[in-house]
Amino acid sequence: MASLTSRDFSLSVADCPLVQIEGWDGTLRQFEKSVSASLGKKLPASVGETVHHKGLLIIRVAPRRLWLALDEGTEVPALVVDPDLGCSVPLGEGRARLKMAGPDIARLLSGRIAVDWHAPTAAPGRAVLTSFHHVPVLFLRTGETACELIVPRSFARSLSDWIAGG
Amino acid sequence: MARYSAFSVFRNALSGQKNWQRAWRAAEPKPSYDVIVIGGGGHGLATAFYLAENHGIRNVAVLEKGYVGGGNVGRNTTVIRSNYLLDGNTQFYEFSMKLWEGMSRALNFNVMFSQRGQLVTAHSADQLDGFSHRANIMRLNGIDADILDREEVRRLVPYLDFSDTARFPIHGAIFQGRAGTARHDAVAWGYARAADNHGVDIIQNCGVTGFVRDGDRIVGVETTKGRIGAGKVGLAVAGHTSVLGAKAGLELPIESHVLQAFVTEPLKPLVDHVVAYGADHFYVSQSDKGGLVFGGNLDGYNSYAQRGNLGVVREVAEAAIALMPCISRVRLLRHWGGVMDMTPDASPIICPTPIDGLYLNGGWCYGGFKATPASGWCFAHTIANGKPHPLVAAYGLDRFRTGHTLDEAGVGPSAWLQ
Amino acid sequence: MLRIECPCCGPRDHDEFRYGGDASVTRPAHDDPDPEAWYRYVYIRTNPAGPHREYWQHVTGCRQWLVVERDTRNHVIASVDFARKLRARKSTLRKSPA
Amino acid sequence: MSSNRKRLSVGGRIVREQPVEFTFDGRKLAGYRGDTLASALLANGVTLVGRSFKYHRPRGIFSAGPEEPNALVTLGSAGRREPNLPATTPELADGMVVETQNRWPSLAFDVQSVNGLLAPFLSAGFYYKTFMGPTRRAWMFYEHFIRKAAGLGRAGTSPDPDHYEVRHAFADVAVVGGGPAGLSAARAAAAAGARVALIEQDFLLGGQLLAEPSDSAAAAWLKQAEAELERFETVALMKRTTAFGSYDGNVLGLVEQRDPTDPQPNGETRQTVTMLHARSIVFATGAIERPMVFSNNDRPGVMLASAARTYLNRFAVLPGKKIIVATTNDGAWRTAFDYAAAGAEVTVADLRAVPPAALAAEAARLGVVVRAATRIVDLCGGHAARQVMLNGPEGQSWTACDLVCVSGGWSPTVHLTSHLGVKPVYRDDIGGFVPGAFPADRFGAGAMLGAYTTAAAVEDGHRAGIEAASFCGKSAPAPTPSKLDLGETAAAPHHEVLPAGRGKAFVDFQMDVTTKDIELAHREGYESVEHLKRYTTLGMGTDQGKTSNFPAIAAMAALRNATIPETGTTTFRPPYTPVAIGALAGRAVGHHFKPIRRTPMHDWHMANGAEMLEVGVWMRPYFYRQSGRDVNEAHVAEMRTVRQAAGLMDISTLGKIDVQGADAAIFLDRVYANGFAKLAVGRARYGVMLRDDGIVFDDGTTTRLAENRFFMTTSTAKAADVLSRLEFLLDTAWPDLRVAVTSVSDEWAAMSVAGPASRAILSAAFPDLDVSDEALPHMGLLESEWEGRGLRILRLSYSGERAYEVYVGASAGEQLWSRLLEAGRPFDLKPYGVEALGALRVEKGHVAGPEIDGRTTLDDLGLGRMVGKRSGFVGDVLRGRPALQAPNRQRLVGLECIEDGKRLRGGAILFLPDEKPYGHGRGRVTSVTFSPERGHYVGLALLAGDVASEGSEVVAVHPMKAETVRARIVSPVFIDPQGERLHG
Ligand SMILES: Cc1cc2nc3c(=O)[nH]c(=O)nc-3n(C[C@H](O)[C@H](O)[C@H](O)COP(=O)(O)OP(=O)(O)OC[C@H]3O[C@@H](n4cnc5c(N)ncnc54)[C@H](O)[C@@H]3O)c2cc1C
Ligand SMILES: NC(=O)c1ccc[n+]([C@@H]2O[C@H](COP(=O)([O-])OP(=O)(O)OC[C@H]3O[C@@H](n4cnc5c(N)ncnc54)[C@H](O)[C@@H]3O)[C@@H](O)[C@H]2O)c1
Ligand SMILES: Cc1cc2nc3c(=O)[nH]c(=O)nc-3n(C[C@H](O)[C@H](O)[C@H](O)COP(=O)(O)O)c2cc1C
Ligand SMILES: [Zn+2]
Repeated sequence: MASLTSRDFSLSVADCPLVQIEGWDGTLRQFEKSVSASLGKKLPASVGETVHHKGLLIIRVAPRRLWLALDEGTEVPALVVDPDLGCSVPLGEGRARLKMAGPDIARLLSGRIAVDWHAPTAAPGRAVLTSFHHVPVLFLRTGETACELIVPRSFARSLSDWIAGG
Repeated sequence: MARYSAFSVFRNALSGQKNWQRAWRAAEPKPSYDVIVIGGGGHGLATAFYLAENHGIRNVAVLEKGYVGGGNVGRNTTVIRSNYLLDGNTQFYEFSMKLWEGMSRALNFNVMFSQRGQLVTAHSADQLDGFSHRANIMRLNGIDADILDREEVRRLVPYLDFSDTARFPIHGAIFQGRAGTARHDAVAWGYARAADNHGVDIIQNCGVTGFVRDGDRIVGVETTKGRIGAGKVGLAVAGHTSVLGAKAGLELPIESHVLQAFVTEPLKPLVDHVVAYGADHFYVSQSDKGGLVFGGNLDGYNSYAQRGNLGVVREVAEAAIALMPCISRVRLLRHWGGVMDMTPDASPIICPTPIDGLYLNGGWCYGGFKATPASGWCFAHTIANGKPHPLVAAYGLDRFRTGHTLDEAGVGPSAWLQ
Repeated sequence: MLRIECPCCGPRDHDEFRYGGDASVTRPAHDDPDPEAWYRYVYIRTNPAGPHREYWQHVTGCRQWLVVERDTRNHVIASVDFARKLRARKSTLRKSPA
Repeated sequence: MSSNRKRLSVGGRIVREQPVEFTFDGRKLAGYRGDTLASALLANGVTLVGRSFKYHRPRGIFSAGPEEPNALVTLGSAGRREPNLPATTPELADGMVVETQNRWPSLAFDVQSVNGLLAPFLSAGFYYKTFMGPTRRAWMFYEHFIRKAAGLGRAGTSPDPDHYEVRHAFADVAVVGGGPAGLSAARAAAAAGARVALIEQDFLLGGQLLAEPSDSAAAAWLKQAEAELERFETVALMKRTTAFGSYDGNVLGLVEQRDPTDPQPNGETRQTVTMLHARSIVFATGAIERPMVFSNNDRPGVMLASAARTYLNRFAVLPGKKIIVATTNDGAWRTAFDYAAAGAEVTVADLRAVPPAALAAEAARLGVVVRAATRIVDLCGGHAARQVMLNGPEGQSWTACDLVCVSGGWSPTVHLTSHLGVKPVYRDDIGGFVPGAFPADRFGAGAMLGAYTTAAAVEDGHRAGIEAASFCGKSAPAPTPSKLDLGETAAAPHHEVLPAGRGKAFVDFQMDVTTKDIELAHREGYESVEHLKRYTTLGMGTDQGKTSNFPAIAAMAALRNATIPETGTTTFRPPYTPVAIGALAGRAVGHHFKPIRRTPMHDWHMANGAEMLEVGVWMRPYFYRQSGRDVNEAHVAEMRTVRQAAGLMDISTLGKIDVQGADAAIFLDRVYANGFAKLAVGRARYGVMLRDDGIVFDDGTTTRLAENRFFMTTSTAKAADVLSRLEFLLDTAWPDLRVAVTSVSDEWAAMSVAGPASRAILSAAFPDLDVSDEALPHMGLLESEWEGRGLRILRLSYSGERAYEVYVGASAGEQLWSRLLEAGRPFDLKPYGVEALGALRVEKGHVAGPEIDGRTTLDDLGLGRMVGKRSGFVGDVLRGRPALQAPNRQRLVGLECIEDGKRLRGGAILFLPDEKPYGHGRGRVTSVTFSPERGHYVGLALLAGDVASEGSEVVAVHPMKAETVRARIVSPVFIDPQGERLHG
C-alpha cells in the first residue's frame, strides 16, 4: 500500500482496532452513564468531539453512536453493553488508518476532502465524518500539521494512492 | 405561407432579405377555441399541427407562458433514437423515428435531422448480453440495430479510451445507425410555422393560471391575457405538469427534477456520432455549429429552477474524460438545466384524464425530444377522438394502480431508495 | 452545491447526502392492507413549485435520515431536522387523546 | 528588442530584463515578461490574428481581456493542443507555440473568405430554409460540408499529459475582482477580522487601474493597497484565478491558471479548480466596454478605447500613431489624452452634441482634434485600418488613421450575480443592466453596480467589504477608507442609434452577426431576445457576447420600438469564461476515475494468475489463467473442479450487515418477504426483499447469531442501497423498533469452499473444529476464532454442491485463503472465478442479476411459495396488483438446447415453434451456460406463463447472431433436483 515520506509530507497506513457502540433511542442517557462508568471517562457530548483516555480514543460519530479507537498496543476494553440500553459491533478488521503529516498538509488535504482545516470543527482533537472520492471516511485532526483518515479497508489502497498522487 | 426553398433563399438574397414574412403570426387570444393546447414546446406545437393537419381541427390555440421553444425542447441534448426494449415503447419510438425521417419536408422547415448513428459502450460480457437482448428486440420489430465488438468500436470512434489505464475497459457497443440528432429550436419553430399556416394561433407570453369549469367539465382556461374558452384542453407543459395538474385537481405520479446539459466551444468535426458511455452517466454529440453537446445524470432532487449544481458538472466532466481523454483541454462554454417531469417508471403519460375535457401529455422525463412528432401525432388523435391512439394505449395514468408499468431501466419508483 | 446543515455534523455539500424524496407523504403502517393507501404513498406526489419537505440521509456522515424544507424554485433551505425527531413528535401528537 | 517596433522605450508593467520568445504560425517573435500574447503581438506590429466564424473575415485584437471576440488562437500541439484561446488572456511564456485557426491555407490568404461574397445568401438562419431535398436524407449530404465549414479551432486527439486538481477552499468573505472596488472591499473585510479570499482572473491586481500610466497616482495607490493586503495572514490573494460560476450555498467555482513562469508550488498542476465555500461574497467584477456599430467595424485596427489605453499604459505598446477615438461617453477621452501625450495624432469623434467642457479644454491643451455630434459610419482597410468615414455637423468625409478606438458605453459585469436566476435590472442613468436583488449574503461593489469612477469604486468597495464582513459577524473597527480620485467624470452616456450603413456593420463579431441579421430576425418574428439569439446565434460564441449583447438588445428594442428593459437580456449561464473539461475532472481520471475496491485476497489473485474483472467499483477474479486458455475454456474447467472435487471462491464483495436489538427479528420479518422471526439461533435462511411496489429488490442469506442479533448478506451490487433502505425504514417509518444496523462488509473476508470434498478440506484446515454434518448441518452456522480473528462458517450452497461460506476477520483473509488451498491440495481444491460461479448457479437454477432485473416479482422467479400466507412485509400489498398477478406474466423456466451443434445465448427472444418471429415474442433467455454435466448448453429464461409448460418446445431467436435455436422447456434446476449433493 502506498506509503511515502518526503521532506514536507509523510503518509503511513496502519491497522485500526475499533469498536462501535450504539445506544437505543429513548434510553440514551442511561446508556451513556453506564458506558462512561465502565470506561471511567465522560463521553464526548456532540458528534465530532473526541475524548482520549487510557489509550482509547472515544469519538461520537452519530447522535447515538460512538467509536472506540484503540492506540497501537492497547487492549480492547472489557466493555459489556446492557442490551436494554444499546449494543456494540467490532469494526477493527474493516478499517485502515492513514496517518499524514507535513507542513503543506492543509493544502494537500484540500484537494482530497471538503474539510476546512482552519475551522474550529476541524481543530486538533476533532473528528469529521465526510467523503473522500465518494468513499465515507473519518477525518481525525491529530496536530497542527498532522491528521489521520480512517477509511474502509477495501478502499484503503485506492485512497492512499490518490493521496500519494499515484 | 411562402415556401422555403433554395430558390426562395436565392431570390430573397437578391432583394436584400426584405421580403421574408414572419414565421408565424403574433396572434392575440380569441374569446374561445375548439381546442386549447397549453405549452408551446415541441409536444404542444406538434399536437396543434397534427390536430389541424390530420384531424382538420384548425380553431386551435397554443398558449405559451414564455417564448415558443423556451422549455425543454430548447434546452435538450437532441438525441433521437428508437432503441426501446419494452412492448409499447418499442413501437411508439420507432413510429416517432419514421416521422423524424420525413419531418423537414413535411414542415417545409429544415430541422437538420442528422442520422449519424448512436452507440452505447459496453464494459463487460454481461452488459453486452443485455445489449444483445435490446438489439434483438429492435430487429424483431423492424428497427435497425447492431452489436459491435471492441475492435469495431475502435474503428468507429478511435478517440475513446482504449488504453490500459481505462478504469472500465470497452468491451463492445450497441449501435443504431438511424439514430442521431436534430436542431432543437428548428423543431419548435418548424411546427409553430406549419401550425400557424393551418390557422392555429400561437400565443406567446400567455401563461395559464387556472381552469374554467362548468360542473366537472373544463370549458376554458384563465391566463395572464385573460379568460379563454375551449371545447377541449390539452396539457403539454412537461416539467410543469404537476403545477397545472394541481390547478385542475389532478393527482399525478410525477416529480420535477433538474437535468443539466453542457456545450463546449465550437470545434472542427471531432465526434461524428452520438456516443454514450455505458459505464457511467455521459453522452455526447457534436452540434453542426461545432460545440460538443453533452449530458449526464439528473442532479437528483426536486427542482423547478432550470439550473444545476457544480457537483454534477464535475461528475460529468470526470466521465467525459474517462471515455474521451482527448477532450481534456477542450473548454466547457456553457451549462444549463431543464425541468424534467419524472414518472415512477420513466415512461410517459398520454391519455384523457378523469376530468371531462382535459387531456394529458407529460411525464417525458429526459427522453421526450425524440418523441416529439409521435407524441404530437398521438396526442392530437387522443384529443380529437376522446380516446387514446393505439400506439399510446400503454401510456395511461391508471397503469400505476394496476401495475402495468413500463420500467425500461428496472429501477422502480423513487430510484434513490432502491 | 446545495449546502445542507446537518443537525449534528454541520453544513456540508449535498453530495455527502442521499436524496430520499418527498417527506410529506406518510407511509402506511407495515400491516396496512389498503392498496389505495400504498398506491398513494408510492406514486402520488404533490411536487410543489415552492417549499418542499424532503428526506436526505447524511450517508457519508452520521447516516441519519433528515427532513429538509427546501424551496424547489430557488433551492433555498429553510429548515433541517432529524427524521426521527419529527416522526416522534408526530406519533406523540397522534397518541394524545382527542 | 528590434522586433518590438511598436514598443515604447519606457513605461508599462513589463519586465524589460526578461525577454520571452514565442512563435506565431511558425514565425519567431519576442515579447517581455508581463506581456499577454496579445500585447506581444501588437508590439511586434501584428494586426491580423484571426478569421471570423462564418465569413472568415480578417480580424485583429479588439480588447485587452476575456471579452475578446476576435483574436482566437490555438496554443500548443499534440496532447497539449488548446484551441480557441483569446490572445488577450494568456500570459506570455517562453516557447509558446501559437497557431492561428479557421483559415486555409494561410491566415493572410484564406480560401473560405469567399463566404464574404456569398454573404447575401448566408443570412441568419438561411439553412432552415433550404437543404431539404431532393431526398429525405439530403441533409446528411449537406451537413457534411456545413460541419467542415463550421467550428473554430481543432481539438487534439491524443490524451492530455498535464495534471489538474480539484480542491475545496473556505472563507468568510470572498471578493471577486481585484480592481479598485475589490481591493478596497478586501482591505475593509480583512481589517474587520474576516478571512478573505480575493479572486482576480488577471495575473496582476488592479483592474482598470492597470490602464493608468505606471507612474500615476493610481499606480501608487495600487502598490500601497497590494502591500497592505499582503500583510494580512487572513487574506488569500488568488491571482490568475477566474470565478467561473456562482452556485447554491454560496459556492463559487474558481479555476486557477498555473503561473507559467514559476513551477512552484505544485508546478505539475496546469490548472486547479477550487470550490470556494464562502459565508458572504462581494462581487466587484467591474464593467466591460461596448463596441460601436458601423460598417466594417470588425476590421483589424478597431479596438475598445479602454483596451487601447491598457496596451499603451500597461504594456508600453503604441499600436497606432494616427488614431480616431469614437465615443458616446467621457471615459474614452482619457484614451485620447494618453495617446496624444504619447505623441500620437488624435481625433475624438463624440456622438454627443456638447461634450463636457473640461474634456474639451484638456483636448485643446493636448492638441486633440474634437468633433462633436460625430460618428463613424464606415471604415476602409483590409488587414489593418486605413481610413474611416466620419459623419457630423461638418458633413461626411474619409479621415486617414491606423487605429480606431471605440467606446459605446459600458456594461456592468453581472454574469456571476445572475447565475442563480436573478435577472439583472436596467438603469437608465448609466444606460446599462446592474444586478437584480442581492440575497442577504451577497454584495456588489464598483462598476458592476454602476459606480463608474475610481473614486466611487474605492468608496463603494470599502462599504461592501464592511457589510460582507459583518454578515459573518466580523466587525472589528474598520480602517479609514482609502481614497483615490483620478478626476474622472462619468456623465450619462449617449444612446447610439444603429446606422443603416452600407457594408456589414457587425454586432456580434465572432458569430458574424450584423445589423441586417437582426433586422431579418425581427422581420421573421424572432423578436424575443431569446429567439434573436437562437436564430442568429448572437452571443453564442466563445465570448458569450460579452461585448455584443447590449448593442443587440438596443438594436432589437429599437426595431420593436420597445424600451430596453422591456426587451430584456438573455440568460447568463456559467462558466463566465470557458473552463477546460480536464480541469473540472481534476485527478479523477484514468484508473482514478472511480475508486478501486479490493478484497482482502486481491494481492493473492493478482499474484496467482487471476484475470480480473470490474464489478461495479470492485475488482473480482473473472477466471484463473491456469484453468484454461480463455474464459470459455477456463470457467468450464473451474466448474468441473467444483462439481468433482472442490473450488475456492472469493465472495468478500457480498454486502454484510450487522442487525442487532430486541426488535431485530420483528424488523427482518417486515423487510423480508419470507419470515425470519422463527429462525432458530445458529441457523441461516435465504431471504428476498421487495420494493414498495412489490417488485423483487434484492436477495441474500441472513443468519441468526443470537436471539437479538443477525448477520445479513446482500448482493454485491445492492449492498449500499439495502443498508440505506433499512436505515430509512428505522428512522422514518418504525423509529419505535429497537434495532441497530451497521455495515460490516469490510470487516469480513469471505470465501466459499464448494464441492464434494469441501467438508474434508475444512476439517483438514481446522483440525480442532467439528465440521461434521451433526455439528454443522445444511444452513447451519459454526462460530469460532482463527488466529485471534473472528471466524464464521456457514453451510450454504449457491452451486448446488456441498458448500461452506467461510468468514474471517479481513486482516486474516489472505492467510486463511492460502491455508485452505494448502489444506485442499490433496483434494484437488482450486480457486474459481465469477464466470464459473455464474455458470454453476445457472446449472442449479438460482436466479441472479439477469433475472432480478427490477421488473420481476417473486412469483415470476418461482419464489412465491416462500411467502405463503404471510402479510405485513414491505411490498406485500402492491404485489397483489392485477398486472403483477396476471397468469400470462413471464416467469422463470429452464431451457435446454435440442439441436446438435447449436447453442443457447443470453438475450435471445422466445417464440412458439409455429410463430412468425416478429415483435416482442413470448419471453427471453436471461442466462445461459454450457453444462459439463449435461454436455450441452442450458439456460434460464423468462417465458409467458400461459405457454410455459414443461416439455413443450420454443424457438430462441437471436438476430444479432443470426441464430434460431429450438429448445425444450424444462425445470430450471438442471442438476440434482433432489438436492442430494448438498449432503454428498
Ligand atoms: C438537459 C436536457 C436534456 C435532454 N436530452 C434529451 C435527449 O437527448 N433526447 C430526448 O429525446 N429528450 C431529451 N430531453 C427531454 C426533452 O427535452 C423533453 O422531454 C421534451 O422536450 C418535453 O416536451 P416539450 O418539448 O413539449 O417540453 P417543453 O419544451 O418544456 O414545453 C413545455 C412548455 O410549456 C410551457 N408552460 C409551462 N407552464 C405553462 C403555463 N402555466 N402556461 C403556459 N405555458 C406553460 C413551458 O414554458 C414550455 O415552453 C432532455 C431534457 C433536458 C432538460
Ligand atoms: N471610463 C468609464 O466610463 C468607466 C466605466 C466603468 C469602469 N471604469 C473604471 O473601472 C474601474 C471600476 O473599478 P472596479 O473595481 O469596479 O472594476 P475593475 O474593472 O477595475 O475591476 C474588476 C476586476 O474584476 C476582475 N474580474 C471580473 N470578473 C471576474 C471573474 N469572474 N473572476 C475573477 N476576476 C474577475 C477583472 O479582471 C478586473 O480586474 C474604475 O477605475 C473606473 O474608473 C471606467
Ligand atoms: C443542442 C444545443 C446546442 C447549444 N449550443 C450552444 C452554443 O454553441 N453556444 C451557446 O452559447 N449556447 C449553446 N446552447 C445553450 C443555449 O445557449 C441555452 O443555454 C440553452 O438553450 C438553455 O437556455 P437558457 O440558458 O436561456 O436557459 C446550446 C443548447 C443546445 C440545446
Ligand atoms: Zn450528519
